[in-house]
Amino acid sequence: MSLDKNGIAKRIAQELQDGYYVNLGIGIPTLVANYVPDGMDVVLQSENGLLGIGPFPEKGKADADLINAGKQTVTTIAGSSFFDSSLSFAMIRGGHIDLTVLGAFEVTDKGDISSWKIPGKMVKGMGGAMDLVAAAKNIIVATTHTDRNGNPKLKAACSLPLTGVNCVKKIVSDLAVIEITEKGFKLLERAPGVSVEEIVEKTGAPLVIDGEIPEMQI
Amino acid sequence: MSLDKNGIAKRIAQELQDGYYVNLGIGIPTLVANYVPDGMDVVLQSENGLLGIGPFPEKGKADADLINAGKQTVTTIAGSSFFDSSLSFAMIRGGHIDLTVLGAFEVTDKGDISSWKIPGKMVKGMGGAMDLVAAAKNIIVATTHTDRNGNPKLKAACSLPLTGVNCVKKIVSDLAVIEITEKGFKLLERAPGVSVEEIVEKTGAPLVIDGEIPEMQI
Amino acid sequence: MNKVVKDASEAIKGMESGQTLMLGGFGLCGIPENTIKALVASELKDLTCISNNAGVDNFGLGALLRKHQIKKMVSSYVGENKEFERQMLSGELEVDLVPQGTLAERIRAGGAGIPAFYVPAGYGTEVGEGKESREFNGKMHLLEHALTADFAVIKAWKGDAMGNLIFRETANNFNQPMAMAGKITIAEVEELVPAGELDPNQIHTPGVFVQRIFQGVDYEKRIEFETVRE
Amino acid sequence: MNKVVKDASEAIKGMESGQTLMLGGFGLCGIPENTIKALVASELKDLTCISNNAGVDNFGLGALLRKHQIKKMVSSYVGENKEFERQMLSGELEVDLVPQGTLAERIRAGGAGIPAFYVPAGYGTEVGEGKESREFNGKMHLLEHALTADFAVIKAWKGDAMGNLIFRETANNFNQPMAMAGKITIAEVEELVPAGELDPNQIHTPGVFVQRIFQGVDYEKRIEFETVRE
Repeated sequence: MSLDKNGIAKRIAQELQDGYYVNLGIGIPTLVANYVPDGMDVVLQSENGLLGIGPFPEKGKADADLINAGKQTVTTIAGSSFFDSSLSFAMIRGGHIDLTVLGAFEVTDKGDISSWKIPGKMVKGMGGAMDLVAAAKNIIVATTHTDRNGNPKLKAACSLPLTGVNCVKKIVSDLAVIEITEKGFKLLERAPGVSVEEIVEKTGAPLVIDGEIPEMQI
Repeated sequence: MSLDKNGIAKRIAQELQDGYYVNLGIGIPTLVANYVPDGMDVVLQSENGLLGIGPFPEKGKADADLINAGKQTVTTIAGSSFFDSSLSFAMIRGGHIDLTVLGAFEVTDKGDISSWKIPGKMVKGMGGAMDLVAAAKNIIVATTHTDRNGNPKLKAACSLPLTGVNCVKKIVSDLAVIEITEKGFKLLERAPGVSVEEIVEKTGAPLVIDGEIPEMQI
Repeated sequence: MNKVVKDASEAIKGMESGQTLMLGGFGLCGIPENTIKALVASELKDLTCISNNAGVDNFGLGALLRKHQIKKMVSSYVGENKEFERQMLSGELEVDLVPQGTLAERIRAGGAGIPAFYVPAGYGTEVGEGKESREFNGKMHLLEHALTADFAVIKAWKGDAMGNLIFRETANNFNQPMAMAGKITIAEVEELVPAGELDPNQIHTPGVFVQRIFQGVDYEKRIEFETVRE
Repeated sequence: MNKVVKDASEAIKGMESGQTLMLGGFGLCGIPENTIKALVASELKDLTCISNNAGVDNFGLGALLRKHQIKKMVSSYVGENKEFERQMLSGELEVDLVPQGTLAERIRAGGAGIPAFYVPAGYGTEVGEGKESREFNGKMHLLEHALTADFAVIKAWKGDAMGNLIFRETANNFNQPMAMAGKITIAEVEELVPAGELDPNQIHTPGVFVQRIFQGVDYEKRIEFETVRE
């Protein structure tokens, strides 16, 4: 059975390591914060100028000056800090963030990603996504395996304008965990009950499949 | 009679304008702070990270954390601010400082200046001088007209390594006020009792002399 | 050095149609509400506005857009604004989309006297088209140029008469770099105090960067997405 | 995220001869006294030290120089130090003199992932020899490259267990940019507090830039030129 949004977030949370500074994009990535393993020290960065994002505020306690990059009201953890946008991206561009998780329209087996523009239809802008993918040491894409019409989002080439090239390291979708290697997409895990055949069929580029593919443990 | 150090500083203080942000170099330039006209609002910047230098501290009140760029203990004025070296030079390089006053070994009639190195003899480093002369909107050199051996410090070409080119706008020496124009050195004022002939003789490049040259009023 | 002006309409004196403005804020967080209202009330038009976002339909820069006072926007993210999208797709509005970190750095560079610098963001994408690229440390980078503005319009939490500013929480964002990059920088603050009352160790923006300052009134501080714990 | 180490000798663990260090401070103001002592007590040699100054003869980096642990200095001003001058003129010590603002910016760039940028400082002087130059806005500029270090060693006033730092007065200087540019950044502080005690609005250096932190002891905080009012 394919994973829901929370399932994808849970699986990505397994990629966290103690001491990581992490930037979570809007959408599914934001949910990852809910599944940080107990006792693990992870600090979340928000590119609008906050290190140490806490949970959403209690009802009635939202503060207009305290938002995340998705413009949602948040709180802070002990030891947080605020800073301006240029320092925030100095942090990102300078490689001080250990992991970036973001969504995508398309990802290729070379690690290219498109996520910000559908020509003629939708242009919201790239926000900080281009800076993040160009700089982060480790980039995981959180996405559904196919779009609303059932077309593969994992492909040999992006059809939409690119956000970055050769940057994505791993994809966690509702169906599979896939690593991007020199040989292209490599299937690491499949969602519980999902067959290798289904993943192959719904992936728009060849998959490297080495031996038995385990089910995700979530 | 040629001016002493304080006389030079007093004359330079006449170049200040209300609302100016000013960087004063080590030596004679530092003395300019003592002669800011009453009621005039001038803020002094110190490139080690202070805007709003106050007078020297009272005896026994020196604070090791509070120094100027000459490493002398200072105080602050109301409305001062501290910042790091990169922001300090952002201020300088970005043209936010209205006037820079600094010393020199040599100055040319093209506005070139040497001030930081005597090959084989002395190399203390350029400190912030190269940044200041490359960026400030208005640069005044405070200097004696000749060196210890009586040789002109105002010349057609620097013999020592340069600090900057085409940057000095005005020179206030113990003998004269000289502007650097497209036509070279232009004599504006002479020190009280100093003749035009003496200035011409002690200047190592031609002087433009238009009409009567007034005495400095200090 | 008293830089205090009475209000937003005094603060924008001398602004002219066709000029370039920077406007601080991230979404609706930390936007200069008072000055934006004064701009909307003015006859200024053909403005180029550098701002991370474009407000929402009826608030922030969105209000300027609706009045067609903006000729060109330089931004990184312009969602949350249907009128913006309409003007952009119809070609009424010129739009230059810039990666957010590059935008922030180009603004800081404008204030810091750095005319150009290299960044990796955007290489290989349409952002890199027509730009010089170069390899450093085995990675391709784009040459990006500084941005400055005739006026920077920003919002701080506290400020003093000399223009020193302190920002609060994530309402800092683009306000701090923009303060550096305006030929004239207008700062509106929630609390204006006499010089000497702010701790000099805590100043985010030293007064040298600010030319006009006033205490704003009636801050709405709208929240775009009020999210709360369940 | 606890980054606290016991003391300076624990903080410098893993440092190797031949490595590049950045050391904060301006003159003797804001120098990491404890860590410098630990370096002097160590067997480390052939170090490249990036520091605005080189201390005085018997204090600060001067002590490392006397022990011949430094192979190369990258600085802007090295007066106030006779042994330095002697080693430099005799060729024992390699010296790279960099304009102070360019030095600060190269360090910030190293921390900010900007491999190179243009500045006007040094154009037409020996600093510009062998460097690419280019005209922007009618003025010549030099291309300058980022600096990074194996270890950045800095001193702050207050810090917390997560590495957040607050500097005091002009003791900030190069400490803040250097914090960003070390692969490993060691911060010694006068007062170390638990995470959560510092106001997040007042942090100069967010903890992400700091890998090791400890509370220093026995600060001398020497004054180079004690000047007082007459």
